[in-house]
Amino acid sequence: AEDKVSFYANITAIEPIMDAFSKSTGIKGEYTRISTAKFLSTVFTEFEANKLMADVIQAPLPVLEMLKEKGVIAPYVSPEAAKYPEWTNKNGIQLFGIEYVGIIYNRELVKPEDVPKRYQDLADPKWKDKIVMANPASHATTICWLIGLRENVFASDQEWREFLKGLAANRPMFVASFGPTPAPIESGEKQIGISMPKYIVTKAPAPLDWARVENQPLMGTPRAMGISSKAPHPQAAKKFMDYWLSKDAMTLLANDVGEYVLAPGVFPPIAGMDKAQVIPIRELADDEIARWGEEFKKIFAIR
Amino acid sequence: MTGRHSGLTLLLIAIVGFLTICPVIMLIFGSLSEGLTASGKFTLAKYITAYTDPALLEVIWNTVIFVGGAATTATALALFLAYLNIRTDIPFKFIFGIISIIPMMIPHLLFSVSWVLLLNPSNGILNLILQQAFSLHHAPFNIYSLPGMVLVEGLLDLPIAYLIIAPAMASFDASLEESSRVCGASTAKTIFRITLPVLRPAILAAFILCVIRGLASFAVPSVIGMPGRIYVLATHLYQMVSTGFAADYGKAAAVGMSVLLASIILIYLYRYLTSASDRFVTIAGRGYKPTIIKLQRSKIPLFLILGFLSFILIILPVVVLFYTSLVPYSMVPSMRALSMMGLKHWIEVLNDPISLLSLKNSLFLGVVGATLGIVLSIFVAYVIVKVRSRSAGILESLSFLSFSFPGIVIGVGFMWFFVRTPLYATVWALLIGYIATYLPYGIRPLSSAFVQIHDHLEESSLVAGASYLTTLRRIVIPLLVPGIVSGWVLMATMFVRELSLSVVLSRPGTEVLAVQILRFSEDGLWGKLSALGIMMIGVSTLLVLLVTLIGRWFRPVDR
Amino acid sequence: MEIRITGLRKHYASDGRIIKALDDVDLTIPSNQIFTLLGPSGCGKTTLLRSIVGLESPDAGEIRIGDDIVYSSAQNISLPTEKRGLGMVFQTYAIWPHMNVYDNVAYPLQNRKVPKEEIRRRVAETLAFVQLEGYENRPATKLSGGQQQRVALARALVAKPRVILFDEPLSNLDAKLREETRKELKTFLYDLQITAVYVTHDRVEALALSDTIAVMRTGRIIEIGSPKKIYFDAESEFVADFIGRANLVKAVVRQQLPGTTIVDSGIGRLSCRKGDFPPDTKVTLCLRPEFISLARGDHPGTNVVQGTIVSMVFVGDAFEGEIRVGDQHLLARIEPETDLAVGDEVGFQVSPDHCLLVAG
Amino acid sequence: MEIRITGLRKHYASDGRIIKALDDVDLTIPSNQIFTLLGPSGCGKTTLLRSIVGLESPDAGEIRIGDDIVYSSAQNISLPTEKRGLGMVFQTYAIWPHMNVYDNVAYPLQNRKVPKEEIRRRVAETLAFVQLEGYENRPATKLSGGQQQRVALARALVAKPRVILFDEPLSNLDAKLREETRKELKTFLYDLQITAVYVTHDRVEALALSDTIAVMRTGRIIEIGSPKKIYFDAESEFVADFIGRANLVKAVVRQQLPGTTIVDSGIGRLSCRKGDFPPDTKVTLCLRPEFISLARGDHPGTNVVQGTIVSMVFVGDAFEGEIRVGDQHLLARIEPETDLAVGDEVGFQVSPDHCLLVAG
Ligand SMILES: Nc1ncnc2c1ncn2[C@@H]1O[C@H](COP(=O)(O)OP(=O)(O)OP(=O)(O)O)[C@@H](O)[C@H]1O
Ligand SMILES: Nc1ncnc2c1ncn2[C@@H]1O[C@H](COP(=O)(O)OP(=O)(O)OP(=O)(O)O)[C@@H](O)[C@H]1O
Ligand SMILES: [Fe+3]
Ligand SMILES: [Mg+2]
Ligand SMILES: [Mg+2]
Repeated sequence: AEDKVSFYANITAIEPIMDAFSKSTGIKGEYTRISTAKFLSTVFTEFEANKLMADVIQAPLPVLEMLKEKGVIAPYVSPEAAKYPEWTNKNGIQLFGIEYVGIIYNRELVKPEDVPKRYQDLADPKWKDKIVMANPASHATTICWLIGLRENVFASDQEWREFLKGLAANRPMFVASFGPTPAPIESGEKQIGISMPKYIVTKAPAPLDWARVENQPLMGTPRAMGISSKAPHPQAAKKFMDYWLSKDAMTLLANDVGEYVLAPGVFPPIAGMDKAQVIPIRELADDEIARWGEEFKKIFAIR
Repeated sequence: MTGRHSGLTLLLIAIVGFLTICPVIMLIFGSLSEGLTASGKFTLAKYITAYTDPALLEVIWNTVIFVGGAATTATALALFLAYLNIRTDIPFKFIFGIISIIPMMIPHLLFSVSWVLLLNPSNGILNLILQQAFSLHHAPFNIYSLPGMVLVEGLLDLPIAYLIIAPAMASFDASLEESSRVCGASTAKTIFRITLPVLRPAILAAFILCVIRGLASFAVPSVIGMPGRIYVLATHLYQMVSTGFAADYGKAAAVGMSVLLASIILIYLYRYLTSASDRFVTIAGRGYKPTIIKLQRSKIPLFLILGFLSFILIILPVVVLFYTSLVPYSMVPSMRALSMMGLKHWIEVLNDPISLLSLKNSLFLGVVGATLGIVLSIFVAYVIVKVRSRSAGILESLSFLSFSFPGIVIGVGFMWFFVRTPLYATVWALLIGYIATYLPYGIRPLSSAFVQIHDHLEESSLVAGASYLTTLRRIVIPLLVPGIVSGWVLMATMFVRELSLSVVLSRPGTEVLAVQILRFSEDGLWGKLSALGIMMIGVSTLLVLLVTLIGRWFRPVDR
Repeated sequence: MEIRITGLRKHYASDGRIIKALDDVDLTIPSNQIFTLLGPSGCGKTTLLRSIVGLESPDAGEIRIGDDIVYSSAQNISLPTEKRGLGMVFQTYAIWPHMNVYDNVAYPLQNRKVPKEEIRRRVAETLAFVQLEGYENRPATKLSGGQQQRVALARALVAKPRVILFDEPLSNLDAKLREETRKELKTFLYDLQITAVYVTHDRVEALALSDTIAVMRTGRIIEIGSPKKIYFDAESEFVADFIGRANLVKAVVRQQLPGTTIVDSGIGRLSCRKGDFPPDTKVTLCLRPEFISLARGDHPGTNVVQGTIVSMVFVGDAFEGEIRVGDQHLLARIEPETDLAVGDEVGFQVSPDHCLLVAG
Repeated sequence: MEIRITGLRKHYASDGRIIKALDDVDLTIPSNQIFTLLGPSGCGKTTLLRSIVGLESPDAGEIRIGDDIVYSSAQNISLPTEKRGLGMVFQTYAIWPHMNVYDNVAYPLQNRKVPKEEIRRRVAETLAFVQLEGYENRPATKLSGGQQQRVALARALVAKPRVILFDEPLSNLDAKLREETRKELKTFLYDLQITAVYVTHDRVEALALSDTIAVMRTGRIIEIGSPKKIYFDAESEFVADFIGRANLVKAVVRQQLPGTTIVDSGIGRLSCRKGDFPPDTKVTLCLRPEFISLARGDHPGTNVVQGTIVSMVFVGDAFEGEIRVGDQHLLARIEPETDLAVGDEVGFQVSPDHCLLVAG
């Protein structure tokens, strides 16, 4: 009777994979999209009321860890996981991608010689009033990313803070999340921004490109998935996860959605991305994020 | 007149109370319990952290200006439009009537984005044009400012105000104005000393509804306020819940409680200000003659002003939207943009099964929800206006309860509530949630229409042997048709683009338009977003035209 | 159907003052009569009518219609309006603006589930009665004031209710139509053998139409009686004055003779209709203008009054004359073909029967 | 201020039919007179008044007030209402429900920028005139119908406009107050030396108040004249009938004698007031009830009519009697102290002067 599988996720535009899954297994995949901000409360509420309909759950790693802590996730190691790097398996939670963040710019407005070569270049006064980014006081991924810079890119806290000060002095325009970041760059309202390179794929033929930072990594929060401990269709759930982690599915994800996936040898169709170094950011606890949020609020003079 | 209504009043209190109190109670629980759900251990910590935030003061100040400004803009514009449209012989009334409710049908997010494209200080289209025309160095307008927010939110709330004020305008007894003119007052003076004061209940209702809507609004504060670094309560709440991965809606609900309190105070204020309801009776059934004012010389100038305003404020943003749906990505209009236009986004949307399903669901929810909602509203408005007992006051406050919560929390309240019922994850949960939340959209226009029906018209029906229900059916409702049409239009267009609840309650199979639009926006797909948005406007326009025509068919007062 | 009202009270609070719209009204309205409530504006007539019909809930008292108690504060009874089976014509017409004339009039019958054919017949009949044939399809808002009033009348009559209440139903008809309608109304009501309660402040209407008149003043019924009793035999100055044109002259009782009372008044010593007052009582002499027949010059005999004409207003079937007698002004009816003119010295002899004494 | 109206036309379309509310009205309203428009309900009185005041825009014609053209279709002039400087009392009162009595009355003065103190004084004066002292702070909706009417009256009078227009201003006052107000209104208007246009369908009001009466019928002015001219010397049956109670009897002219016209009528052969009709013309004989003095039994002499009393209605200052003569019914005024009763055989002699002949 397991002709159905329910997939809760915050990753977007995955209809092609759901279709491909149904075609190859005959199981109907139902995709419930929940935005990150409502993810935990929705799943917890349903879980407590015994109404959790999810078989497979996908979310940023920190969210999934919290779910696991509450017993929502049952550990499952897919046979497909063997092909992934070891660090992608976190006790039954499987990482399959990185929500990578980078510097995106409008290639019609930014002259090639002006394209930043290092993150530090964003602090250059020539970008004054030309930058767009998600609000560093509240947008969790952006906060994590800034911390990632501190830990993985800058030599010292001092240098990092200098960079932040320079960035703040350029008066970037803040938007609520990554979603609204590419539009102002495309339209020329702004020229450059901290955004996601995957938009180069999804928004083609928009004149977007990413800044190839030299000897500096691209960073992002890992995307993770697991099986619900109360899955109504446990068998189908496993099949789904196996399929999801397969090279076919991951290729779809990379090609259609521009995702950076961890399946070896699969890259999004973005020039130069196969050469880039993409690393996961250390997981930050919520109170740490909140604390940094407060800190950035001051640095960027948001209020 | 007292005894007979107490039964009805109690029944309505039970129904409305059930609809609106349950989610609010869940939110109160949520704000008082540990963890992310409404069933944790008791704690006051959320209140303490929420209210000791030093930023709160500035946020409140911004909110007051934003909400007050928007409500004033909306009400003033609505009065201007409704007066010309209904009381005068301005040409092309029907079109202006539709135009004034178009913002109701546009997803707020899209409308805000359109304005950003028009008036952003870097390359806003209007700014560029003005810069060129007057060879300015700087962009004359910056949408990312409090006035910008006020303007856009004001326009978005315009239909609410218009639909409440228009029916009142329509049933205004013209001899009240005529006698003022005979007394030597100019048309303008008459408007300010007679027309507006007599219309006070409708004007106040419109203003207060706009205030409450403004408090709950999220699109404008996030799309325009955030880039301008202007925070109001809605964005403050958003920031509060979204910093980190474990969003705590309990804490947001704690702040929401004070919004609720403010709203309830406003409602009581409104009731107090309009307590002598017979002061506003305008249809007496005696020599009642609706009269159209002939504008004569001022006809053309006023028509031009009206046309210009409608064009700049409403049509232009829609045109921008349409344009966005045709170009492959966001770009400033140019010859090149023109050459790249195509129907790609439209074709993609029309081939997307989820978009089509959501279109169907939203249509269903709009039609069925608005119809059920309006039936309930008629009874509630009747009790509120004609009974005016203490329990009627309770009923009125109840009807505003879930409406008064900021959008981003009330949805969670409904989720916490519905998850305890078998309706969870069905389309019925959406239907009930919609009606419960947007009940004031039905009640307001109806009650301002009720106020104007002279008691004698009902009383003579009772004397003629008709029961209350017959009186309601044959006398009251037909006289209410303009109010009913307004209420229905408000509810239906609201339901078609409802987001706050839908985003929490919709599940595979019950997708609705707004949720689909939100998905596109989260992915930054403005083209598809605009295409779907225009389809949504189309659906709403169709509904509005349909019900307006039906309303005309049943028009109460032949003129 | 008899209506019995006991201890009916209704007070309004306005601006901190209490307005006693009904002040312990006791009243029996006899069956199948035309009963008129007459009184000056604001005396509570409408309030009383609305209490009977159930649209106003009084503060205290009891109302019976026939054997049914329709309202009782003691027994906590209050029958809803639509169950009282009454008909009413409102002061504001209350014509439903969304219906045409036919629908307005047919409405009460439709509520009583009368067959369609019958409705058509009776509506036509009633519209003919109020002279509105051919107006069936006119929207109610496209009628002149008087036409609207007639629709309201038709609507109240059409269902032949057991009691019918009128709140100044004729006040907006023109005189000719008013007279005709009044007459036809009277015939109609007699034919129906129906109890009618009629509110008016038009005394001619009250006198011509009523079997019984109750005069109200500031929330109280102060006198009840047949039209003639009220007109000729009023007990109080207020009623005497209100029911018809009256010259009210202060007087003092001088002497009680068999069959007559002698008074000294502002217009001289007069022999009056026997009144039950001891000598020296201050009273008011009430002299109706139609009993003053003026003639030029001096008059011989007793009970004669002499004066000067100070004004004459033509009102069609007569002149309204004003004569000065000492420092009193008297109103007199002067025949239309008179040769009297303003300034003439005139006199009249008045029969003691026409000199009514009321408590002053 | 004289008002001159020429060729004024206003048609309404209703149900596909055209209603000629004003049908080429030519009319001159003399300065400083009380000019009354009298006519049955729906004849267009209100429409004419509203056209003068500027609230209705006619289809064609011209209106001059004094030397100003306020409306002219030919010259495309239409002065807005508020610039015409007129005063008006509406049929529906049009009291502003959101203001109290004082504010309602003070409004016209405030618009004319009268000093505060002066406003206070004149409002108090005017409220006293309409007997509403002490009601200043009452909300306008908490007034009885008559009280509201008086507020409207006060509001129109307070600013002493150059022309004042009344649309049935007294119709909701009780008879006593109506009479008093009518008289005071007359004095007041004379004192002001103001042009007043007065719409009514109450003939007594029209006769008593007016200097000139214009009788309207279906959108046309059919006769203009002084009250006496209209009452005694009407040219048409309609006017004769409308202006007062009248017995209208079909008659045929038999013979023209010097000073009199002999007719054969439904009530016998009568010698009538000289009328300019050739023999054998069908005419209508108009006999007013107050000129019929009934007496019991047979009457000798000429111009005598015999009949039977079929009904007597007491209306206070008289009985309205109905007598049958052949198959005609005649209305007669019967003195209140009469000993006649229903069923009595009666007769009367009528002077030829009181037998008016009008075109039938
Ligand atoms: N709702 C109310 N609140 C306060 N006072 C009221 C109210 N309704 C009526 N009154 C007052 O009660 C009194 C009686 O009013 P009512 O309407 O019965 O008078 P009426 O005799 O019908 O007068 P009219 O002949 O002018 O119609 C009046 O003084 C009136 O002002
Ligand atoms: N807006 C309108 N549309 C159609 N017909 C109308 C309109 N207004 C008035 N009429 C008609 O025009 C005619 C004249 O109306 P008007 O109000 O002038 O009459 P009136 O003489 O004032 O009557 P009343 O004494 O009843 O007030 C009436 O037959 C009326 O039905
Ligand atoms: Fe919104
Ligand atoms: Mg009354
Ligand atoms: Mg009229």
